[in-house]
Amino acid sequence: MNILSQVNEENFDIEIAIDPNRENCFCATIDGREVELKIIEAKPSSLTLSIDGCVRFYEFYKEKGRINTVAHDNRFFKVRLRNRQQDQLEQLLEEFGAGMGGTATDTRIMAPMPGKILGLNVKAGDKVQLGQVVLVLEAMKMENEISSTVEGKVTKINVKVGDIVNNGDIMIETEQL
Amino acid sequence: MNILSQVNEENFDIEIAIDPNRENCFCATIDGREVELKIIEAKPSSLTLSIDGCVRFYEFYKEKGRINTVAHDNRFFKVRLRNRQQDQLEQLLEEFGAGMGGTATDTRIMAPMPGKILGLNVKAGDKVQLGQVVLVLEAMKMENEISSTVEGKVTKINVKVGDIVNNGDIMIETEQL
Amino acid sequence: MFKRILVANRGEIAMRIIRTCRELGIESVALFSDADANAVHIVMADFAENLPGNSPAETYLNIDLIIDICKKYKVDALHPGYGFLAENADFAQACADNGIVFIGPSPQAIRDLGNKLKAKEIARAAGTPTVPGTESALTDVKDAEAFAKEAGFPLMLKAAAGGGGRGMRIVRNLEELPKLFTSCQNEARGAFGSDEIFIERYIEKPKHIEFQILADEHGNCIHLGERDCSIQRRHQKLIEEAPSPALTPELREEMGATAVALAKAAGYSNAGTVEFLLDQENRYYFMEMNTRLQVEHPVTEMVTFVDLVQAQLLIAAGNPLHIKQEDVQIRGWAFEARINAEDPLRGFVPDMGTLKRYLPPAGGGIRLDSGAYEGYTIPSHYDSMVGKLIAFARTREKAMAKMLRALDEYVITGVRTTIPFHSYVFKHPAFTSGNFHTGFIEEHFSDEKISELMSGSGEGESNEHIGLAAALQYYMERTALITTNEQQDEEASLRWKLIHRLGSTSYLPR
Amino acid sequence: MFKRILVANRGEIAMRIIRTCRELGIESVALFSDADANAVHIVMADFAENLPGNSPAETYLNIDLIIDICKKYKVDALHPGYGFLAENADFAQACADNGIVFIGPSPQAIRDLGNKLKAKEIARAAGTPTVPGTESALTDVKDAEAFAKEAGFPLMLKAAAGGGGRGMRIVRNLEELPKLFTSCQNEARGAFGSDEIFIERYIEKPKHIEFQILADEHGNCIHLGERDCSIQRRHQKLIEEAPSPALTPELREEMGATAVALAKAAGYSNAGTVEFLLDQENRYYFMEMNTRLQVEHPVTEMVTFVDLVQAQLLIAAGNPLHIKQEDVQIRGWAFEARINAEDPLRGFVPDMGTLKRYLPPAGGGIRLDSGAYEGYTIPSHYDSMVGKLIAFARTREKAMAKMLRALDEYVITGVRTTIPFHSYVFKHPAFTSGNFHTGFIEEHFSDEKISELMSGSGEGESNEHIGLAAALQYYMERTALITTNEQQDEEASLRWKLIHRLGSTSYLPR
Repeated sequence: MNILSQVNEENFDIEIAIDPNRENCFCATIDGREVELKIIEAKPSSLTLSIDGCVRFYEFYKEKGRINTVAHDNRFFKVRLRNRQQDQLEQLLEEFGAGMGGTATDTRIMAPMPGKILGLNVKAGDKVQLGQVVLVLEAMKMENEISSTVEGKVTKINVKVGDIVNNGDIMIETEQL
Repeated sequence: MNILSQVNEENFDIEIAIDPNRENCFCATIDGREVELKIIEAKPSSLTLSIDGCVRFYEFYKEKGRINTVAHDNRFFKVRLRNRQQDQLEQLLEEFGAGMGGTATDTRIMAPMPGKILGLNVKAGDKVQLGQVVLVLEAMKMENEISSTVEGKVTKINVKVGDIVNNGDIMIETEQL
Repeated sequence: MFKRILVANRGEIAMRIIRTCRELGIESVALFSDADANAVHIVMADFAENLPGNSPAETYLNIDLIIDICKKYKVDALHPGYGFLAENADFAQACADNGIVFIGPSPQAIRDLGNKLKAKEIARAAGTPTVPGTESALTDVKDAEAFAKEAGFPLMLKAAAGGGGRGMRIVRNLEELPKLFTSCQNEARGAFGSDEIFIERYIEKPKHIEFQILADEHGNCIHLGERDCSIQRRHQKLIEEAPSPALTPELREEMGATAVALAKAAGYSNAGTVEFLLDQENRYYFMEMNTRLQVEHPVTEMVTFVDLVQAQLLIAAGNPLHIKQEDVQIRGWAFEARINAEDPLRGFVPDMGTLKRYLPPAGGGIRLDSGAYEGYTIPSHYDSMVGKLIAFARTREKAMAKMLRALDEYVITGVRTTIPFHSYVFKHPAFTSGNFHTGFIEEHFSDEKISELMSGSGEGESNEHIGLAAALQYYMERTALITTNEQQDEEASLRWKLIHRLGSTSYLPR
Repeated sequence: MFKRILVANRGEIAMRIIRTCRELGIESVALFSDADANAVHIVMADFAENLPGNSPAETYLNIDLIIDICKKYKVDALHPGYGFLAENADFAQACADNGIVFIGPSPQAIRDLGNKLKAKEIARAAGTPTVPGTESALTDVKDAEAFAKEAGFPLMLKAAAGGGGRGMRIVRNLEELPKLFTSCQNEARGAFGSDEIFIERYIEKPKHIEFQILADEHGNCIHLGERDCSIQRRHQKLIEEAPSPALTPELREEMGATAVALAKAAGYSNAGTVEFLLDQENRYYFMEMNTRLQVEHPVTEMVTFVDLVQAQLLIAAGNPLHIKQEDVQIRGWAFEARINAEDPLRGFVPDMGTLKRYLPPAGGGIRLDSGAYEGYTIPSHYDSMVGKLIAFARTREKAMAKMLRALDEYVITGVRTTIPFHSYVFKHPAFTSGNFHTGFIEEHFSDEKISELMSGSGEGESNEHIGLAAALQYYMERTALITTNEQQDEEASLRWKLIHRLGSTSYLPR
């Protein structure tokens, strides 16, 4: 996924994906430079990360469902994040008004990594719960159960069994109830 | 409620009831002696209490649903508790085998204070959830919503609207599902 | 010695006092307002009594109720801490009237030294240099003008009953004098209930140097060296150190002797602090005397090894001083940084809230006087101090390095604190040089600069890591790597509280 | 000075070393096993590298991997802490071979002093009194018998490569000697890979007195006074103090000079500890020399103001000693209590688990070296130490009062700890008198006695409060005053962890 991450007005162009070969690790580049990135511990709204061997704690605060502040080292950093590859619709909405942004962002289930759809557990019209397994994705030679990141009614399914998806592809769309 | 509280083999005869006049306070005697008792803070499985002006923290550990250890001041005290007034059935069961004790204890809803039944929200055969309001009790000149302390199917209701109950009376009996 | 004392205060200073009581085998009775039911000092004390309500007037300033509790628990003595009733002569008198030893000076000494004009008079009589100014209260602006024509500008108008930086006006010329005179008089009347004001020379760019003294009831008095409290923002001390980098041993001896002479002249007993201004030419002027334990007393404790609360208790119990002047040695250097919960992005208003993550610093040479813990909610009714971080080492340089290390180590989330501000100051050349005065903050830190520090602006390298961390969290939330549920965080910090109305007879999460 | 060092250890000692590095502006690289991902030392260091796996062999003892990480981070030097590889001569050699400064003595000194027979030989050559015994390894029980006939009983059989109380047998008479000889030899072979054993006189009821020494690479060597570590259970130190109540200034000077002479004779450099037995007649005998920083080093730091880790770094960087013998002053008294997570009700096995509630003590004179925090899970793969609680005051009596106060203040729930045991010892007349020897625990504390302490038996007054608190909780659960849900507690401590198998690509509560 290609993310534009803005910290205190400074922009960083970040490319991020799961590292299939190393546990808890990610393949990441920041402004084209490779970075060693590993999750040491994850809790709700906070991460302990190793970035180039530097292990630190980051806490995330949200407003209207979007991360807008990172607490780190007793400082509070203003951040703004955009998904550049996939979220053209979202960006359009964002530009039309921040009020809609929050709603628009949390209705789609995206692929966490490249892979092949092995099974689909929901169909259009179904209600899904947060954390409910919605599909099975074959990736990295394993079957991965993909849980819903959203709560709502399924409005559209963009994939079918056998499809190949890429990192960040929108697989399922929903609407809030 | 009259409770026999055993701490490290030492027995205490304790009488306890809500104090209708003072917030968070209880009327309590220990071996006949009056004690000032107030809740400063309550969390799941722990209490910060003021006992005769001495404010301390107590943490409770259970085995098979019964409190069997109190952690206090870095020590772990073995405790055993019995309700002497009401729990004759329970005591009988206890004497027949500890294995049944755990099950037997958590199926009855008792009155927390003397009062008059103003309303009943459940009937025999209903399923009740933990925390669900099951009846309304008039006490201390207020209507008090009584929540279920148990989860299960109502087997018997011992009270009807208009009845006067005493502290510790069994009002509703249930069975586990 | 006392068997049982009542501590008429809250938070870290109550804990500080209770600790010494426990070490001496003295029982302690703590007090707590409703908002302080989560405070640690009440669990630490042998007994704790609730003061219903939350406002200071209902609780920690409630003289009648506090005296009643003293009687209920049959305490021998009462320690007032700092703030609240610590410098209230009527309260000290009420204690005496009820047979309770007030751990502090006599009501008369509190009263005399609490009035700035009276205190200056005592100082002059004791031969202590004072800032040139009018010797009695002014009622007419003409008297102020007369003084101004003689002394020149800048000048300072002060409320006699003022304190903590309130009731003061700097006057730069004759034209603005009448307007400032009236406004100072009005503030004095409104804030302190007395319109007594006076005028004196304004000392520019001074250092704030204060001497800790100990006096017993048998006429013995010593000083424990000085503290340099020049780092202030809006007259609130932020960083204190002992000794002061500005004092030579000779000047220390001279000023210390002066402070002792003044305390003796005032008939002072117990612990007290004599505050001086030190000008750019190292001339010193008596400013005021604080008749209580100071917030910043730990730096003196660290460098002298004297437990000041223990000394207070011993003195109040009628003992002669247990140390002599020649026993007092300065054995190193100590700093104190006051860590406050403040939000610089909203004009430094207190940023009260719950401490989500809390990891205090520790290790050799570090002392942290604080009532905070993970999950603690800072009540909004009192001050915004989270803790006093104290660093001690053999030299000033090492103590600064230790403080910086401890500030780096200190983790607090949930509220914004002044930690980043302190980290910046302890690296600032003007601070590390020791060559600073009370205008340090105004000179080097605009509010914008401080808010920049707090938001981490201008720190290129860490911005990159922040950007990456945020992107990872975003990536995981957007893909199916993590299931976020805004409720979970709430659940993780579930706190249960007995609800007050018995109408709903169950515990509810708040 | 070094730019960057690697700390080849974990937990509190890694934190201890990193703290000094930060204060000196030296970058640090930490290591962590999988089980230590929640440890604080990795967040405190500038960098931290994972050692995959959990067993010591895979992780903190993994020489090749550690050397590789040193190279990856281009560190100048390595600090081994205590335990793990700290006294491994091959590791010290491997560091040297790879151009990494090992912060400790030379491999040769480690090797020589690691062998008890060789160490005794060095000691004798340096004129240090040693326990009378055979001077070379025994292979035949006849040689032991010959010695026994000459020296009398009781005697002690010892493995030359042994340590930490292992590989020892007390022999009370000639009859049991052959059997014990064989079993000691077998244990030596099995545990230390060498069946070298020897026999010496058994000193009854001795004190364990050790001297801290510092030696540079230029032939300078000083001692920093002694520590009394006589309070042990099964050869594990539980409480240490500095200075020792048993030593006169003259004896201190004599033993200190002896320790320095021995270190010089061994060609020793860096920090080390010379251990002595002191018998009932105040005769001292060299026992062994530990070629590393000791667990209990903070008590020496507290009373001398010397940062031992800083001294180690300066020495390893080739600097001459920054202090001279005459600069060393003992300025007060310090105790250390090792707080372990142990369950006395199950034979003192480590009681690992998650710290549910954790409130560390603080205040003047208290130092807590610990990696624990609320919510921290003590991993079961390493030792059971929760923290080292250190109390400092000007006198032994005041330091004991301070320690007791801090023990009272320390709150840990979720695991059982030795805090109640320490509280008892610090009130015990045999301990407070200072008149105790290494048999103190066995003499005064049966396992039953300790388990009684931990369960609060015999404390009448608090039993009443416990009984009442339990009754109230019971009452509230049985009536409708509280809704208990066993799940809630779980939820409150929800911890999320990325699961390792990607097969389930979501975070799950563990």
